[in-house]
Amino acid sequence: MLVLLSVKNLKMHYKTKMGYVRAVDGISFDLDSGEGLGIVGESGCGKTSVSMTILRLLPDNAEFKGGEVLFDNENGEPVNLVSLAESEMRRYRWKGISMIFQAAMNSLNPVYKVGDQIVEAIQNHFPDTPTDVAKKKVAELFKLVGLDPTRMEQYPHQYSGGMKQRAVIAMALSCDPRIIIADEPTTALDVIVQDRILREIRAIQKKLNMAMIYISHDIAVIAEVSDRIAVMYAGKFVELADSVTIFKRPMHPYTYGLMHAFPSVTGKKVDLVTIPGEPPDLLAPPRGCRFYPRCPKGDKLCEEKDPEYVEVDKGHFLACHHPVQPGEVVQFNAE
Amino acid sequence: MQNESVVATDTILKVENLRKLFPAERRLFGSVRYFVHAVDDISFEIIRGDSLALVGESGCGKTTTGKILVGLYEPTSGKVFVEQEDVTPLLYEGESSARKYIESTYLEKFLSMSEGDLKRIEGVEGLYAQRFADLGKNRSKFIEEFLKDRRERVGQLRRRVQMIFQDPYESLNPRMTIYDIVAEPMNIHDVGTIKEREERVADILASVGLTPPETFMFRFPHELSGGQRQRVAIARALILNPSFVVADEPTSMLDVSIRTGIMKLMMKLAQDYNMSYLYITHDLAVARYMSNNIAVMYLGKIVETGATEEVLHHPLHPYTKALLTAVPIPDPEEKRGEPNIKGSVPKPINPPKRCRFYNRCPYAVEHCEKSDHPPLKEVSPGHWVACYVVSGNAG
Amino acid sequence: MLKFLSKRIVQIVILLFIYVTIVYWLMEAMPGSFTDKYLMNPKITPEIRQNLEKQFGLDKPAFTRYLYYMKNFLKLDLGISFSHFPKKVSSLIFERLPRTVFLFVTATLVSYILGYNLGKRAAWRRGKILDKTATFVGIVFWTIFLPLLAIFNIWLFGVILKILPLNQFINPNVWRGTDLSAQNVFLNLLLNAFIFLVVMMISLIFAQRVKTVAAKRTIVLSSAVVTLTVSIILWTSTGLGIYALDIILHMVLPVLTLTLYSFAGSMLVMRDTMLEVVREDYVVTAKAKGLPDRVVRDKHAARNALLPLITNFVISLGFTLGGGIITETMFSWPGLGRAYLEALNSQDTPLLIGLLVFTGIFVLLAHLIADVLYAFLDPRIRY
Amino acid sequence: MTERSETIVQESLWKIRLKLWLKEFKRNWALFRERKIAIFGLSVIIFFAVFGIIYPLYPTIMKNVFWKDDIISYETFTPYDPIIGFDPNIFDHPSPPSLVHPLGTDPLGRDVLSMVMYSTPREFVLGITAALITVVIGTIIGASSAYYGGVVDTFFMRLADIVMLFPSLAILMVLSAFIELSLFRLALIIGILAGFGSITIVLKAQALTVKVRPFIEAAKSTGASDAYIILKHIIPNILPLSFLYMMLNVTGAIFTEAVLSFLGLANIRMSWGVIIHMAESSGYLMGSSIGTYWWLWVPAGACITLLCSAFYFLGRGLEEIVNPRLRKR
Repeated sequence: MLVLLSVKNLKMHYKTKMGYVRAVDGISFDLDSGEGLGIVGESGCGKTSVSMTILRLLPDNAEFKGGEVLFDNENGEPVNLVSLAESEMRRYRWKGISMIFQAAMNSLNPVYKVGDQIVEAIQNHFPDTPTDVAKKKVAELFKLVGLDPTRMEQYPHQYSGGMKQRAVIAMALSCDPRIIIADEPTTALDVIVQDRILREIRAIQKKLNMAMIYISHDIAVIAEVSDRIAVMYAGKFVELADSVTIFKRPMHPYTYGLMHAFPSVTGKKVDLVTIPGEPPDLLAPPRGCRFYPRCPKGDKLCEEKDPEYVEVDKGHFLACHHPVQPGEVVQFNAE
Repeated sequence: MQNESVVATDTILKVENLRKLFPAERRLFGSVRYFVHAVDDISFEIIRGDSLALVGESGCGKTTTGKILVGLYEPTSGKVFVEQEDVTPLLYEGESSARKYIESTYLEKFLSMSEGDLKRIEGVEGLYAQRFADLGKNRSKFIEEFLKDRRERVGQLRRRVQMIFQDPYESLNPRMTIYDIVAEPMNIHDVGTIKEREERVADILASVGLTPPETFMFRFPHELSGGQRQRVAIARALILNPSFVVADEPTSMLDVSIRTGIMKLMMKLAQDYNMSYLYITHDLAVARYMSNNIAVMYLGKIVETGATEEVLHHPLHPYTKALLTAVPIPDPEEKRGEPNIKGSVPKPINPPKRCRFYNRCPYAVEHCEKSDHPPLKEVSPGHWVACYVVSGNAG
Repeated sequence: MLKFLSKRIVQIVILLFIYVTIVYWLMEAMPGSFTDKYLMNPKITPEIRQNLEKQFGLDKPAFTRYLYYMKNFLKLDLGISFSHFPKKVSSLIFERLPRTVFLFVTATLVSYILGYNLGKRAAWRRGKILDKTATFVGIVFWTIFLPLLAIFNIWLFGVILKILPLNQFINPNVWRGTDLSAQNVFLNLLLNAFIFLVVMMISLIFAQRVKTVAAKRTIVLSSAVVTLTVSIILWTSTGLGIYALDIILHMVLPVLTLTLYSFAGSMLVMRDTMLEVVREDYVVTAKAKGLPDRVVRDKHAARNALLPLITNFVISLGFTLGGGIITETMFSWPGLGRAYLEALNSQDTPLLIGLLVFTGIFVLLAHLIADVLYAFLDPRIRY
Repeated sequence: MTERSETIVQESLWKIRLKLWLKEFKRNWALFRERKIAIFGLSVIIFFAVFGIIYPLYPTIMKNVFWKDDIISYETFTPYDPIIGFDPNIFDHPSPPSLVHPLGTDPLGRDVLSMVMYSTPREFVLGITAALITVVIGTIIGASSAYYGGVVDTFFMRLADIVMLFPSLAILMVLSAFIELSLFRLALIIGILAGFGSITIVLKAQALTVKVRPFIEAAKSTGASDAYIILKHIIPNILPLSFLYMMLNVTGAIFTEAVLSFLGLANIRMSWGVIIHMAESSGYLMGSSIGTYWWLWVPAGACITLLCSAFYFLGRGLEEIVNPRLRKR
């Protein structure tokens, strides 16, 4: 059976004066239709680069270093997006995989009306669509995301932050994509607006049975919307499992640390974990496990050898030599 | 009388009816047509050793409040007391208005009096009169001395109140070394010799966890990570031993794995240096960890305040409730309800005379629209709410 | 918008008033009182002198004289030129203004179109060969000593290649035997160019509504060709074609020189803004929408980078006099710049003031147009 | 305490600062070196600097190598002196470039190369003085009007508007009628005119972006005075941009001087512009013989162009270091 999107050992590095920044360094995952996958990681861990690599929206200094992105294009034969010609690739953008960008505030062009920008996307992929039909479709999308269709004729600066975010979601839906990548869709918003947007995205996803990839630094946000969660650290996935497992039984010490570093509003007021040190420099990451310098469980093996990313349980992938055992309390001795 | 003595023992900061209006739109000839009511008539106090978290969404006036307290903005009205002293004229008035004040209140009177009369005046005025007489009724000398004295007092005050800023990438001057940044307050207030400054900087850097200090002292901010920069910012705020620090979302720009380290450090320093925080944040969970009192702000007003645990576990104001339900919970199995709130945050430009929360409130009744914004009422000991419906005054 | 405009106009009037005042007193400060010169000019007949004395209050003290001047200025009467006696300064300026404007508008337009296209492409393919050569060549021309470039062009095209006339406004040999005034032909030419511009603008606006790139091109190109053909037919049928051609040929070299000299300015502005715009998220979004590279570049990136360029364009139009002095001198083009130099050499103070004042008005008008254009092009600005 | 402090700061502060400055300089130099255009500009500037400095040696060398046979020249340099030179054999001149006169002679018999060389240091002095004045004025005004805002800001911005209204060349031409435009005076006037003009607006815009950054508020909240903030925080952060504009202004100043001299309006005895002016006034520039006597004006014109573009190139190269928005990712 074909999966919708299959990323295999994807590697993408940025070339700089000091050497290669290994932003995406061997990422693998599958995505089924209708599924919500969350990627969580700290700033600079390469999570945004993953999405940009899949859509091939990279700056000039980015270089592919191997791997495949297999996308099921509905006629039985998956295409490898990495090896497509640029003109071919354009057909898959937005129609196959669309994106909700990190900074929704800035992803609308200030000099065009919002409606026209969405119409442009539709007519680009379906050139035969007359403008009025496309406009009708945009009006429907606006209703779907909870915006007044009359706002189509307005410019982005006349929108509030939450409205812009909704318009961007409507734009992402405009070509009926099979996958939507949402990169920090709510970071700049206040909690109440964030809550509403998250609910809407989730509802639309369920309604249209779309596959989604959520990218965020905030585990709580990811937990609200994803079926499966991947934890990314320094250019690699360290753990991937369904969201309940990740929360109830994290096996990677980093995942464990993240779970326990999060203050809770109403739950028990527990002592928070501090992970010592800083994430590694991706120009020269540690030789062995990339988490080794900060890991309380690290030993000689971790220093020497990078753990392989394997399926340890059904659907539970892990890259760690010394997984956290059930019930174990990991002591991070920070300062 | 009794009340006064209580105040005299522990209040470290007291704010009375603070209000700040920003001009929003001007007419053709400069008169202001609309005002943004950024902070609108708020009062609170902080007892020594305690701290207060100011929570709210962006634009609710929490940062403005913090900036007023360190003298970055001048309040439109209201008073600020630091350790029982009314510092409003010191913090916000320039020297010229102080000079005018002293001239109009004292000098004109003194000049017409004889030396003997001057010596007979009592109280604060008497002290001035004494001084004036001692200076041989020299007007300019007296003013000069007065201003010098005032400058001294302003300096003292500035040293007692410090601020930590949100963005560790922007709040450090990129062209200064860590040493220069941390020592800057000493430099401004001319404290200590260069040698003493070096020692003090090394000490403080060590105590914020930048060890060994000598490896950090002569580096530039861009060579440090976000967490380290925020530590530098904390060191800088603490170098003059303030008794009170305004912390404006110091951890919101940091990653989770680093954030808790900074939070713990700040807690520890508060104990070691015996100081209080006004902790400004949008994150209720962080507020819970950082302070024992909390005040929830909405459109320039405090709508609910009390002990943190009490407010978070028994929220009364509909806005606090909505805010609490909207916080995502890092547990996929726990399903929370939908926040019970309508619409979106309006801009606080010339707000109508009614409850600020009226048009978003699911419980609003007629009384809420007819009357002014509700005053804070104590509904249980130490727990104050500004809501007609909750306090049972909805008419 | 109206409020903004009225505010801006008030500002401009105040600025103009201050400007004229400064210019006037600067001239007053020149050695040899210019009122004396007025009075001692041998060409001026006693009765005119008396008139002038009355009109400009020449026998009054300096400050009163200034008030008189301002009063006359409001009536757009700038006095009588010494060197072109008995022409009025204003009529002299109006005679020469079209020549300078035509020369410079053409050159500026060409150089901005060139700069826009080069800058856009250079930024889009940053660090590539086009970027490097365009920047290098552009800066060399931008900083070249303008007389040198002018001489070089005259030498190359006029002396070596012998395809273009050397300098001057017209070729006397061609015009011998006609009683046509060159000024009239020139004004007709100007009118023609203006009509052409308007037609192009309309067709460009019209082209915005059409979807495909090919259709856009056809509309713009065909309208250009049609207007050009019609105007050529008109010129030849009236028999004025040869004179018009003579004027146009005389314009080629100055325009070429000015274009070469100034295109780098607009190119560098365009390139720099474009480099900033390219990083904006909406450009990445446009690319992610699967739009072709050219559409992303032109419709999304360049459209936003255009805004500062427009302001720059209009304002640089305002500075025609300064640039005109050198070019017009080198090519003996009888425009405002040369008039200024002549006035300076012949100590023709009224003309000098008039020219400076006129430049000021011109620059200020350009600012106003820039503001309006900006508001028109950027929906965020609604003053 | 005291024990540890000795281990912390072993060197005096100024030594540490010097080292830091050197480190910073090296880092920027590494960035700068990648800009080939800037390196080209810098090399041309250095070439001209050397070219100008060795001028005093020029007569000595020429005397001993090429002019041995020419007795008058050998005894004195006078006939070929760039300013007072006059060759009695007037009909030999202007002579095309030869071994004796590498760039030929002018109608009076003066050596063109010596004139060009003699002018070089003057161009430097003029350009740099004018640009320095401009930048000092612009930086101080820009920083203060951004910081204080209000009336101060309005005043200086309106002033800049008015200054920008004046076509600077035209105004200088008028001024030349009643002020003797010697080199320094010219530099002063160019510098001041430019200083109150557009550069204040640019630097003020930059200072405004610095002013809103939180470290200004951080300094203010500890009680720093206005002067302290302007001097210690705002100016250091706009200084790189000021330096950049200085480079670009050198170009403008040299160009303006050249044009004024070319039109014969400046009171400067010798400069590249004057050389071309002399060629023009003696009728060798334009007219029927155009291009024939090229050595009279091409060297000077080329020098003006080269030096102007060299400073401009340098400025552009610096811009990509100073202005992070233009930097490559």
